[in-house]
Amino acid sequence: MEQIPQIPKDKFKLIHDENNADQEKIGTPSLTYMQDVRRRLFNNKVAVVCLSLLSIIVVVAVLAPVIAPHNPNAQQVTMSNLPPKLGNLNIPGMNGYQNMGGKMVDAYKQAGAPDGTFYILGTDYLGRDLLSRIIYGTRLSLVVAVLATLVDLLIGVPYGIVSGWKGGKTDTFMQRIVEIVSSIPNLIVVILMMIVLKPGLTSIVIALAITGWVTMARLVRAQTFQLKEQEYILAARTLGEPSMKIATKHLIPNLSSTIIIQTMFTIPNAIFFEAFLSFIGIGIPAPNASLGTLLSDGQKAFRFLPYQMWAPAIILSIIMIATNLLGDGLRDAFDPQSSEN
Amino acid sequence: MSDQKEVIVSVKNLKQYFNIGKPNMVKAVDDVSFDIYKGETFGLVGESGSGKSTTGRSIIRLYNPTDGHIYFNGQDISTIKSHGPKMKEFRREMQMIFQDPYASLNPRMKVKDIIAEGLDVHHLVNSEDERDKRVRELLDMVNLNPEHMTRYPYEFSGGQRQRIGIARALAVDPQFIIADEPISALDVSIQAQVVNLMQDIQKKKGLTYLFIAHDLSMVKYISDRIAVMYRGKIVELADSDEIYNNPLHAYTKSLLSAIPVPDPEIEKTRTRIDFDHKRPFLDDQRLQEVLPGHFLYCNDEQAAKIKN
Amino acid sequence: MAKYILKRILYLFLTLFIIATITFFMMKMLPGTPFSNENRMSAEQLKIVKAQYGLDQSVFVQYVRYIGGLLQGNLGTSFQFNNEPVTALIGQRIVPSMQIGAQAMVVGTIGGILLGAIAAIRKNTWVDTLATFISILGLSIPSFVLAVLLQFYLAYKWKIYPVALWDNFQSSVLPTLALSALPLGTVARFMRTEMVDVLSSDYIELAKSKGNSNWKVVTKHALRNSLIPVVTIIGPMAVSVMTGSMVVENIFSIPGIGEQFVKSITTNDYPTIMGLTIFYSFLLIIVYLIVDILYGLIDPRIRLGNGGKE
Amino acid sequence: MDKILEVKNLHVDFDTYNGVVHAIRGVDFHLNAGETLAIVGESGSGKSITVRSILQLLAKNGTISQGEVLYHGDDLLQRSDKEMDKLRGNKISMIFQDPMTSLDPTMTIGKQVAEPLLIHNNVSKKDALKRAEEVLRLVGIPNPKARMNDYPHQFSGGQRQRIVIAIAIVNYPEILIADEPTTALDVTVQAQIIDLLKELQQKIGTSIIFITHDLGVVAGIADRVAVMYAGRLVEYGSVNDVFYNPQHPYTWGLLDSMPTLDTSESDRLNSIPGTPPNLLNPPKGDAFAPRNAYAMAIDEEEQPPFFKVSKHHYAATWLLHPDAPKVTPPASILKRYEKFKTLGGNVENV
Repeated sequence: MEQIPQIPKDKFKLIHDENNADQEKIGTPSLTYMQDVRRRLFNNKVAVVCLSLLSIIVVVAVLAPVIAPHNPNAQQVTMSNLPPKLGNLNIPGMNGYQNMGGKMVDAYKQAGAPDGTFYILGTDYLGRDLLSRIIYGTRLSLVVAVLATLVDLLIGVPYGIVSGWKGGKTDTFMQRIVEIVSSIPNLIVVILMMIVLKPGLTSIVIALAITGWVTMARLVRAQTFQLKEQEYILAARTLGEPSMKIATKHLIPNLSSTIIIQTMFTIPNAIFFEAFLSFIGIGIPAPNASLGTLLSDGQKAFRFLPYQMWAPAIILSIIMIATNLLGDGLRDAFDPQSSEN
Repeated sequence: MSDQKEVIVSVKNLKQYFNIGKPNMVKAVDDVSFDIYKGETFGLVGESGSGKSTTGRSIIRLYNPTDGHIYFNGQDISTIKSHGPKMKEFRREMQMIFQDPYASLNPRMKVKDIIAEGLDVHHLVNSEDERDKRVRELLDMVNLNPEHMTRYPYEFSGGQRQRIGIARALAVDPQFIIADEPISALDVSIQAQVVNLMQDIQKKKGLTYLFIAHDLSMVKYISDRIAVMYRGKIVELADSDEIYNNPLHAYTKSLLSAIPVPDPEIEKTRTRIDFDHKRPFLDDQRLQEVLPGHFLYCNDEQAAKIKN
Repeated sequence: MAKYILKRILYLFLTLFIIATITFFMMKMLPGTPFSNENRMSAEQLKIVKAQYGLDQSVFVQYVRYIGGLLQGNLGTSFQFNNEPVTALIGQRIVPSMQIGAQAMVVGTIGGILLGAIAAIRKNTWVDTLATFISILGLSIPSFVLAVLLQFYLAYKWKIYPVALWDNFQSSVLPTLALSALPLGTVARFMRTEMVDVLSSDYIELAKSKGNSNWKVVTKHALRNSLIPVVTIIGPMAVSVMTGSMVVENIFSIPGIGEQFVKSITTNDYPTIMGLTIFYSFLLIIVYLIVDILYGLIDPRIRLGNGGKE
Repeated sequence: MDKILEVKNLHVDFDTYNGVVHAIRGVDFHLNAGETLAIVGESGSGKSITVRSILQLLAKNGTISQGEVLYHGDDLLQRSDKEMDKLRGNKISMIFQDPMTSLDPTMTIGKQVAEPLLIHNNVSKKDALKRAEEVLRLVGIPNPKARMNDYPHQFSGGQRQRIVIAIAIVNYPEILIADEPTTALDVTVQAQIIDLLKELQQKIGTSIIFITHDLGVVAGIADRVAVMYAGRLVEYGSVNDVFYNPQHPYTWGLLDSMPTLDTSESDRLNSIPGTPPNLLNPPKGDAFAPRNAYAMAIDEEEQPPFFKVSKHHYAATWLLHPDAPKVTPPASILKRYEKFKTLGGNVENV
């Protein structure tokens, strides 16, 4: 400290220039909020794996008619309850052999299946190809998920925005309705709908429409309440921006993270619900396949033919786990502080 | 004196209550009257909960006043409908600068769209080129680099964001701007940037400001006249020098005595005056002119005493 | 507080009334009667039976009667199960349902709280990852899949527990496990979020700066503050346990209400469905009410009002 | 004078999503017994992190990468968390910025004030609560006996800060670290709290490290002042040295950008242009150089060392190098120099 360093004299020239444009410069590349979210999401390995798995499942489901090797509803009684067989590759558990009275027997030969016939995931008690049924079942589950999401977006989001934005008496009234709807157990609404209407996709969707939007409406309302006091919304109001414009320009873009994250939790719920209803026998009617009916059928034969339940159970669990984890990943990506501090 | 000046905003017996009829009713602004003259900076100071921000928001009609009138250029704007041509017209004349540089800009919008919001609402530009040109001019006016118009708010510092907020308000060419604690969220070294800019623009455009703040030294510096608010009422109003040199209300005195000054010698001798918050207002008191241009919330007896 | 509780109880009755009304009219919208497919009944017999159940009167009269019955605690009479009153059915079957339901709630809540708290304390370590993974599994594997797997491996293959029997505590273990997975996952995730929030709050920093050990900071300050909001999800949890109990009771052949409900659905036993619906709703609304009151009691900010005294 | 605390060459890094932030880049200072040391700086300058490092209360992603914190000559950074617990709230305690959030909302204030007593002393619960009541009275909570069982939300902001202070002083600490204790408060309440702290210092003889960004507050409370910028100290000295004989252009800028009551509207405020640097990539030379109207070529290349101004007054600016050109500070600073002379000070190096 006491020692004064030796510095060449010319270094002591004053270099300041009056133009301070430099100080206002921004060095970092410009990223939009969404680009930043995407960057964070793709840096999250778990989320990427989940997203890829879900994408594959969605693609397979969409292309079901092309990909499914058999007609999912075609019965072939002679080929009933065949174990999985993956071509002529001799993989244990996937080679068409079955334990019968303590001996491994080639079930395909026993059933008299012509050479070259194989069912990758085996067949059920009516000789229907399980793989094809799972693909179609998944497709149906995804349809339910999409419809449930639409209900969320078309009923829940506008309801929440209107309730939160209007406030006062309108809000009190709208919240009373939400309270009543949410204190009726949604399962009961669904079951009542199932009984009154015929079991099937329509009644599942109507039932979901009656109860499914409530959570979304609540979240959106709470968020809208916060947002509407934000100064940029006040600024828009002082500029004379009409309410509709404020909703589309300011509210919805800033609500998007809440909406997307909530959707990621609506999807597994809807899929679970369909499976549950089909499992107790009031969901999708036979012969159509859904993950729930496959599980229900598989459960009955689980002791002897476990593969009939394992396959749909695994697919269902993967969809559920992947959407849940992706939801978490999205939450972290949208709100980096929540995971950092 | 100020009597010859032209009044731009006149607030008459403004009341702004919340939760009316409920046990948690708040009289945020309770019978407040004052005039703001064209071209001046009118400072409104008070501590948190005094109603100063609410007053500003009522004037710009973010709230519907419970009672009283607000005249802007002689026209009563306290009763015009929230959605109508008159309101739209009014929204061009009066603008606001907000407190929080982080909350006052929509994080999902580009700077140019934020600034151009007013231009779009009032159809002040006819083409994309004209819009960009206007935004460039506005950015230049607030000393920001026009190249940054395609950036997003999070890329800017607090002071820069505050200047973007100013540019947004200026876009519609208002006559009157309410600045609601525009510098209280900024660092000391940045505050001066914003204050200087506001003064430059005022001179250039002949603007009138209502400057709301709790920092008395800055308010004194920037304002021509100051009103001190306490619990929803104006307790004292005078020229800024007069308020500082000759404070009459006990609350004003207490407030002034509490301001710390960056000078150790002054600080050594400063004595704090306590104010009794138990019964601040009495029934026979009202805001009245006790000295030329100096208004005090007091009863007639006190007023007479001071006048003599 | 008393006024608030009174208001809530009033709402409870209003909601129940609405549910009863909706249920009643939905049942009336159904085509035919539960007897129409029983060919052996002659028109005469049918008329007698209908009169017996009051089905020959106008819908409005039936409605008034039904609501009147409800007010006296009469949930109607089953068509199928020996003409027993629904209340009697519930009485016979409530014990096993309540037992596994309560056990699952307790296991799920306590397990979830511990799991969530540990994850939050060891945030961003492998412990957190593991705990998060367990809670995601709990959320993602449907209770009926879990029930089948537990039954197959723990009972059928390894013979640790009875397969499908209902006599002692042993037999309630597997259904409890299957049912508690979902509440466990839900509570653990909620608890983790709350606790992470609390742990980064200023008062935790102050508690640490007082010289509290990390353990004491957690037990004396963080835990209590994160537990208060967890109370709010007990309601929705009760719903999920109830939903799950229907299939779980079926799989394990437990003579409970859930099993009865499913049976009634498959046999179109409308009065029983109606009665059980109202019973379930009543239970849930009571749970919601208790949770709300509890929340007000344990959080001083609500109990004592929110206004700061100047 | 006794140095009871000495911080040497402190470096603190934070691991963030965007990379490592070098928040503290070599800070040295000491605290004498019985004095009040004020650390001033803008948000992000690292003042809060500096004092949190003393008690090792950093966020999880923060690490002290270098340095020593000597408490009576004993390096605290070598101590385990358990050993630190014995010191925290006992010998060294802290007051936090936001009274609205720093009290546990679900615990009565009596218990919260008694807590440090129970942790560090072998006292009964009853005695601790009795003592807590006395301390609450000492900090000016009216009717403390009745209010011991109240919860934080039942108190106003000013009262809550008094309670936070009561918690901090209940064990008569040797060192009290006050981290912006008045920033969240109204100006009249701020004045009361500052008076309270001064009074308590007299009564219990504690040494105070006071962090703030408000130079007015500093002028009223500090014996010595350290000015911080971008993770380093730029100037330190007695309160008179820093206020009347400032040497660093940043200190000039800070003092010059504040209006005083005798600044009239015709005097233009002098603002410091630009914004503080991003500490993800700290500049090579003087961090203030880009905003400095008096910057020299050397400032962009090398960090200035501390130059001695007078016995206890140092400033880190190349302007104090004997070879540097003589520059004229802003007018308001020159006025301060005048005052320094009348106070008997000696203006050197200008």
